[in-house]
Amino acid sequence: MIKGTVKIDAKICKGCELCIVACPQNALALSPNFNDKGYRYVELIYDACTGCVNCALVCPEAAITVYRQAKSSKKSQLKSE
Amino acid sequence: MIKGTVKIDAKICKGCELCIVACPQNALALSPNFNDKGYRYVELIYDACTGCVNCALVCPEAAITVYRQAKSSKKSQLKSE
Amino acid sequence: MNEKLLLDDGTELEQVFCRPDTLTDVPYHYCPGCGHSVVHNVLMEVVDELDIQDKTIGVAPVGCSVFAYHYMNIDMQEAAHGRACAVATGIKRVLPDKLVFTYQGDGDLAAIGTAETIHTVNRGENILIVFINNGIYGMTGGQMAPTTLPGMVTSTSPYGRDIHMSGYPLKITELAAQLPGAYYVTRQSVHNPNAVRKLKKAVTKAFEYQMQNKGTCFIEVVSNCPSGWKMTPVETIKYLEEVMFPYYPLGDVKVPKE
Amino acid sequence: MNEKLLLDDGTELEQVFCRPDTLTDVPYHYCPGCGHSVVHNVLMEVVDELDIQDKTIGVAPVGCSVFAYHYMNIDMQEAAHGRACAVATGIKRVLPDKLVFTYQGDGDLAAIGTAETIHTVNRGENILIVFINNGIYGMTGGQMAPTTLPGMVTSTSPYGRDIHMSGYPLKITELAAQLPGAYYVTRQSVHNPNAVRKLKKAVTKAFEYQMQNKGTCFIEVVSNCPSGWKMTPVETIKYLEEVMFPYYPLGDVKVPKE
Amino acid sequence: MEKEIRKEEPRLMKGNEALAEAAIRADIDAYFGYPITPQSEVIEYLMREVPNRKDKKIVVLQAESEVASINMVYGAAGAGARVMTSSSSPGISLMQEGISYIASAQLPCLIVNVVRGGPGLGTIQPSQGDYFQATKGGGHGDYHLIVLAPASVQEMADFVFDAFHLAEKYRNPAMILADGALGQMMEKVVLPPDGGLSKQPKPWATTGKTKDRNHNIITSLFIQPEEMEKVNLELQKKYEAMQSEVRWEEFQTDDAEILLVAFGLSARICQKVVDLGREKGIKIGLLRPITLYPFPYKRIDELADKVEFILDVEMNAGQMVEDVRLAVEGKVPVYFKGRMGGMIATPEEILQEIEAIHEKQNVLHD
Amino acid sequence: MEKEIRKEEPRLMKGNEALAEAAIRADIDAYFGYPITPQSEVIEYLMREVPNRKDKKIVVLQAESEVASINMVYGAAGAGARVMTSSSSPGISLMQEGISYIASAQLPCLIVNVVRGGPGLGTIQPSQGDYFQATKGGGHGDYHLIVLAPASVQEMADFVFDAFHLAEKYRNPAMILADGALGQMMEKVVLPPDGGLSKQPKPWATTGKTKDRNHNIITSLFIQPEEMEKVNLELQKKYEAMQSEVRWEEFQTDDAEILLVAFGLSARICQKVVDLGREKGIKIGLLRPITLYPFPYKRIDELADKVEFILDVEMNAGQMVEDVRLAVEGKVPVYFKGRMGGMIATPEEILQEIEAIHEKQNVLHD
Amino acid sequence: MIKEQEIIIAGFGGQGVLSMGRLIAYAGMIEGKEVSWMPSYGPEMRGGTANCIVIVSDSRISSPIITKFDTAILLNQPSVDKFEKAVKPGGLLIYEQSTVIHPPTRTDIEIIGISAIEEADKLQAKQIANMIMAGAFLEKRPILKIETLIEALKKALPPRRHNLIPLNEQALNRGRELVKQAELAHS
Amino acid sequence: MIKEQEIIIAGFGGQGVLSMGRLIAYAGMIEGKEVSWMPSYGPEMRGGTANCIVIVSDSRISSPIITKFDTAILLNQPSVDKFEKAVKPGGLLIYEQSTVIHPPTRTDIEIIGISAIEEADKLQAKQIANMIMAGAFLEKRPILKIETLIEALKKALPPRRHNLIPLNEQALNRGRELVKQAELAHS
Ligand SMILES: Cc1ncc(C[n+]2csc(CCOP(=O)(O)OP(=O)(O)O)c2C)c(N)n1
Ligand SMILES: Cc1ncc(C[n+]2csc(CCOP(=O)(O)OP(=O)(O)O)c2C)c(N)n1
Ligand code: SF4
Ligand code: SF4
Ligand code: SF4
Ligand code: SF4
Ligand code: SF4
Ligand code: SF4
Ligand SMILES: [Mg+2]
Ligand SMILES: [Mg+2]
Repeated sequence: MIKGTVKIDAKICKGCELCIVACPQNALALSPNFNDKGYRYVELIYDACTGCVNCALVCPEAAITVYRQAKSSKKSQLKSE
Repeated sequence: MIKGTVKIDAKICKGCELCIVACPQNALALSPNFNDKGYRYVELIYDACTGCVNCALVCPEAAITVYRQAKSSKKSQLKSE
Repeated sequence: MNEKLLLDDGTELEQVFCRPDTLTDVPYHYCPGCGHSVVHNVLMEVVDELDIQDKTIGVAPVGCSVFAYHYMNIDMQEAAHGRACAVATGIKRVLPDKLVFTYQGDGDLAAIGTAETIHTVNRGENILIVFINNGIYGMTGGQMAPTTLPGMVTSTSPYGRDIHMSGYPLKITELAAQLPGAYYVTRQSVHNPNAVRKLKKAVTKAFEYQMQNKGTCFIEVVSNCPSGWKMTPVETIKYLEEVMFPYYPLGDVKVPKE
Repeated sequence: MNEKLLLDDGTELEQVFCRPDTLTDVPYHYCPGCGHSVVHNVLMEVVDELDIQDKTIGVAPVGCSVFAYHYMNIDMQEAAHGRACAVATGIKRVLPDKLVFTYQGDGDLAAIGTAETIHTVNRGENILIVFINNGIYGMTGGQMAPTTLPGMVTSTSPYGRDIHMSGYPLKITELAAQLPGAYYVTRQSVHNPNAVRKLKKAVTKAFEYQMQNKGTCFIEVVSNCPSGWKMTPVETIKYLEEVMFPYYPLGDVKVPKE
Repeated sequence: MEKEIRKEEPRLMKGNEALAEAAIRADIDAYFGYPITPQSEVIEYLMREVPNRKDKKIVVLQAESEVASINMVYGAAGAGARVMTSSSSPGISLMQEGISYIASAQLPCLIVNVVRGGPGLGTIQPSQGDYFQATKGGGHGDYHLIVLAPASVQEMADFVFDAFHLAEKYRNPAMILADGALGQMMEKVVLPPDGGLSKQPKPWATTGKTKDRNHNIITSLFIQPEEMEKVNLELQKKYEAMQSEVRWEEFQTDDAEILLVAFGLSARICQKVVDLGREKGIKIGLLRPITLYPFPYKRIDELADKVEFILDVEMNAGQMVEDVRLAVEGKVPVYFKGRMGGMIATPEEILQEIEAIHEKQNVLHD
Repeated sequence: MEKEIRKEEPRLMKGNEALAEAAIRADIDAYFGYPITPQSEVIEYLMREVPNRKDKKIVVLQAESEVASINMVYGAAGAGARVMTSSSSPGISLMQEGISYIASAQLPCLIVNVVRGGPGLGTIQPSQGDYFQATKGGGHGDYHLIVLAPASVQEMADFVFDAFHLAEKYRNPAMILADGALGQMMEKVVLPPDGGLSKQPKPWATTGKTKDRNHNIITSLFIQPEEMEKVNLELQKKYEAMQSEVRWEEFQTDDAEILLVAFGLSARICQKVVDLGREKGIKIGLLRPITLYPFPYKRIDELADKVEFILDVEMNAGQMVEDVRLAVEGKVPVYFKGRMGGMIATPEEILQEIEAIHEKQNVLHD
Repeated sequence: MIKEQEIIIAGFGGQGVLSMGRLIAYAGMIEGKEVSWMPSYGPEMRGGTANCIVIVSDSRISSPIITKFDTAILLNQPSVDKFEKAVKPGGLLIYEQSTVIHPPTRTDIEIIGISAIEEADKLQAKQIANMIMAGAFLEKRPILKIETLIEALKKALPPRRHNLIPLNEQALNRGRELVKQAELAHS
Repeated sequence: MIKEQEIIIAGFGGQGVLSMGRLIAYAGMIEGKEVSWMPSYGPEMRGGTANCIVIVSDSRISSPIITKFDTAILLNQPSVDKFEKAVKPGGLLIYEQSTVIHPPTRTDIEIIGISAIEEADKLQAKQIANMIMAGAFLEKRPILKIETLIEALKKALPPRRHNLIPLNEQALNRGRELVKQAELAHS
């Protein structure tokens, strides 16, 4: 069952790869394709995502929205910590 | 016997009285007279001076020359300390 | 926010993180992987959470983050190079009930702005100073900063910073912490998710202290500059950990005695 | 010098102290009892004794001691308010074999000149900084200085320095001592003969260190301003001892590890 | 602005103090400054007086430098405050970057320069040596301050109101360009009424973004040249509009054959010259520019049609004289008489100069 | 100075780099500066190159600010060094106090302003918006810089020599007033010969008081107004003497009916305008002031006798045009064409302007 | 003979657009032409495009900054977006084809797509894409001899890096070929 | 009636020369005259003389700074040294006699020595010497009524210090007497 997932705004991703190294599940990778800004952008490559938010936290472009199978109705996971 | 004495340049003395309070012998006092600059200046009032240099060290105007019965040929007592 | 996502298999996922509301839609002009953006995100996240958008006034520096006002959806002023603290003082003194912060680079805060920084902290101005130390002048193309490490190559230290010529990197955060006006001084980073979490806590605290009129809060963020350092963003993380943090150790420098 | 005095009774007295040779004949313009003059005397005394008149270049500030160059019979430059350290850096860098010192008041060094002071010390410029802290702006008629004590009345703190408005007095000497570029940092005074003796030793050491290229030497002299403090010179001594020294304790702040 | 009739008793005050008291009455929100002779009485007066005005909330802060002062002014002005600073020549030079920023960001504020003799540390005696800096822009880029030049302690007070009025009307920094004598001297003054300058809303100010508007941004950065040019054109248009605010004063110009042009303290002296000259039968008139920017080019040009020559008198090496020459464009000769470094020409000295020129001119005309 | 024949191979260099290399060859003793676009290449080049010149002893120091830079320059210049700094508009504004001090203390040095669009933080694109600041005195008091305005990378290099030569001859600070395009662009340059600028003794410098002379004092403080006035008169006399150094360049002015006046990059563009105009049969000529201070008033005045009108072209809102009008004093109309904020008028645009004026003038003449 | 070429070269920083421009200017100088090279500078470089304007001319150059170009050599999408409209009618636009997802569309100019990055990868030398583009340009606008460009390269590179020259030459030639192929395809 | 008096008052800081001048100017204002008061300022005050220029006139005052005076009131030696020569021929110089060791010597002006400090000591009020000098001045140059001066004093002093007014009045009168005595002695 899927624990979590991410939506990545490919338009504003700059392909910095910081999310890739931050993801404990190694679930992210650079796409071979380019976006409007000329960058290769990041994609979720398989369903291992746990919704841990790590990638989103380090994403400079604030391009990642994270979803998780969780009760928390908090706006962000951070606050609950 | 006179152990020491001071010469005070009355022309440049500003009568600040700092030498007076610095003198361990209480040998200095303000003159009732005024100098060219309009200040009452300081005088050695009796022969108690030991040539200890204290007055000269604190004199802002560098107005005091000190003499002492001593072997030291050093320019100033300070150095010898 | 609080949006749900319904997957094909029927699983319902809850949104747990998204772009802060108090960011505008303008895409960052920063280089890929630049720490400035992350700090912006964190700041606006906190503004969201404390619900202080209407009370917060930011001061942007001259440096790569000069355009911070394009991204942060709050009232902002752009200060002359190095003068953000003076500008913030001007704002805070006439609007003491607002929350004022400066956002400054190492050239801005620790070189040309040294006097303003020291005196603002010394007066205990009730503001937050956010200090992005990337050890370089990013904006102008990678010159040596007061915080550039010994031996580090920049365009004005092409053979590495020579401490005999330029002295040791200036730890202005430690200086600031010495001043009685400084209430809370901390050194943070954004090089990994936990660091980001900690920074967010620090910023939250700082705003809370400001609401309580405690004096100056000072947050240094040891950050990166992939372009100036001539590294990929991922490489900068290693450099931070191996080279920068030993000189600029992370953690609180001065905490309130409560 | 080495002049003898023959008294009426035949006693021969030796001259043991006189006006330093390296002072000009120009009478000081300072107010009666002002500490500036004493520090001038000490400096020139040391120049005499080390025989460095031809090697020493002084930098005068803007402050009451702006005319220092009239009295000190050495080559001197008058710097803009607060910029003496920058001017001295300019001189020392092009004439590294000369002995360069600045002479600055608390407004000059610790307010407008803060950035120059901090960065000059941080670079470890091989100069001597003489810092006359009289807790007031003497020259301009007695305004509050960064070093004015809490509660002290000045013309811009007519109801006493209010730390909520202006912060605590800035101990810039302690800040300077923190910087690796600072080699020898000490706080002295001239309020009595022994203090003058100690200051003289400190100045001598500082010049000797400079000859050895050790880095920045920094001597604070906690001094008086009878006019600004509205006291007689003798009263200022008591104020120094009772009020100033407790806040600015005398003694070495940083000594070389030899 | 209409001049109201003032009921208050006249007071004997220093120019600097009258200016400071006027600032309180003009309801400034904040003053930021750094001591410097000959204007330190401004901050001293405020520090002393403001705590006694329980009805007012005025921030008075001694900054660590003039650079800090002007940037505090920038911040407070951007936040919507009525704010001012004061200094004297070297301190004003240090403010040039900040002034350029404020002009570019179009923030209203008041900068007072009580000029002393330069260049450099110079002397603390009165001078008019900063005319160029004030009117042509001592900072970088194309901008202008509104510049008012008082000639009495009365005007030191009054012009605070005028300066803020104009500054806020045009969202432009204003400067009062006085000199050490006007700052230090005492003379009679009837102070402007307390609270006599109303405050208009400043919807552009950074007071905290409310839901009903976009976030306000105070900036002088316009990185795209097209955009920067637009800002510049906007500024130029504003300066054009400001021309309508030009102010000057004339004495006995109706029948004048010789025109003196002088501002500030020099104009007071020239008034005496007019009297002395007329006693001798020389028909002298005087035009005193009150606003140095905008400058009364047109009026001087008109008067030039009627006079034999113009003598411009300043306490400097000749600065406003360029504007007088630009006004006149060669119609009549424009001469210059200046003293420098804190020296002030006496009325007799100026009259002599006039007589000498007069003679020379007549020789030429023969 | 006679121009020597240069044997070195031409190089392709940025203006900023050519200037820096020329400084090395002019045997500067020291450079103090702070990075700012568009001139950071000056310090970058020096930092890179100087360590390779083992025969030279040049101090290159990145200061903590422009305020520090200019005061380091003051110190080094006072100590007898050949010293320079460089910056761009906002940084130059911060230097105004220091510049006024240097001018007053009569110290030779070189200040380079690679101008960007102002006011405020503005834009980093090229501009000529700092003409007033450079020529009328952005700092306080009556003083003047020697101001040279290069129009090519070649002159960016050459004028370093000229500037130091003049600065040292007159003990006066000199400024090279370039713009972002001249600093950033590469073009062909034949560098001036290494060591080609000899050093004269500076007996006034603070190098340590030797027994055979009185102590040297570098100061700009002259507290007595009489003394300060004397210093001012001395300065004015020097400025008078400097008038003989005025330099300008003319293109096709012999038979010109329309005169363009432009400096720096604008003059390059106007040269093209002359060509384009003449292709169309419009007899345009161009005068390019090379020294902006001293200014070629006299020559412009002479040319005014021969032309129908003058068009002054600048990358600002109209600054040098005042000097042109002062030169001409109403003899012929003086028009102005300017672009601002980093925008640059094209030759076509300027020609159009000329044609429009021409038409208007003819209507007037009918 | 082409008397003048006003060229814009743009792409990401790191793609060598500035050095390509410099090389062209340098070669022009060697051939005795008037040349100018003007880089973009400042913060617009951050995360955006770097570019330079190169003018090679038989007569004196007035302003190095211009807004319309005879030729645009564009190495990424933002550059295409920005500079397509700046090409003079009848002018030339060469763009890097493998990374640009929205190719230029004007019909009043000549447009050539070159997969320079892909080709450079094939040569196992990423940094050589710019030279492939340069070759393509010179094939279309032979304002300079290839040999002069090589000569310029020799002068520009420190001796220890002269081993790279054959690679650069290869890239130039590859660019020329690619243009020919592209033209063939179109014709 | 005297239409104008241009006065310099000089002495040490602390001798009340500035306030004496201010009082005269204030009184002039009360009497409806034009007045100006201009102090010396700045570093020349350090260890030297403080002074102020007071102009009381029936017509508008041009510059408050002048270099020649109708009257000089000088309270110490440096002031005498500096301002003796600044008195207009025929003018008046009043100096404090008990501390000045080199009295003024000009013969083309009227010179009056007053032992104001000694007299003040006698009145057990050192700080009142300035008022004795002021009294002497007004005796010689009655441009203002003594009553106006007292009125001015009342306005200048805070109410809690109004007890000092009789003392000041006494001092003013003592000054007038001393002048009369001095004149008697000379005649
Ligand atoms: C008075 C002035 N001096 C210099 C500059 C040029 N300048 C712009 S940003 C900057 C430094 C940027 O470095 P930093 O503050 O560390 O910010 P970063 O770009 O690294 O975030 C400099 C020197 C300027 N704009 N104004
Ligand atoms: C740029 C500038 N700002 C202000 C001044 C005025 N000013 C002269 S000296 C001084 C401060 C003097 O105080 P300090 O440095 O403590 O020296 P002190 O007179 O007490 O010895 C000030 C503010 C100035 N000359 N220049
Ligand atoms: S939320 Fe966590 S697991 Fe999911 S992609 Fe991001 S980092 Fe990986
Ligand atoms: S961190 Fe953000 S910008 Fe960077 S690659 Fe991942 S999604 Fe893209
Ligand atoms: S030398 Fe010593 S004893 Fe003699 S007068 Fe001076 S302080 Fe007194
Ligand atoms: S210390 Fe010097 S100046 Fe002061 S009273 Fe004594 S002798 Fe005179
Ligand atoms: S230059 Fe450096 S600091 Fe600036 S945006 Fe790029 S990576 Fe960030
Ligand atoms: S004002 Fe103060 S510091 Fe200045 S000379 Fe007088 S006593 Fe000394
Ligand atoms: Mg940085
Ligand atoms: Mg002080």
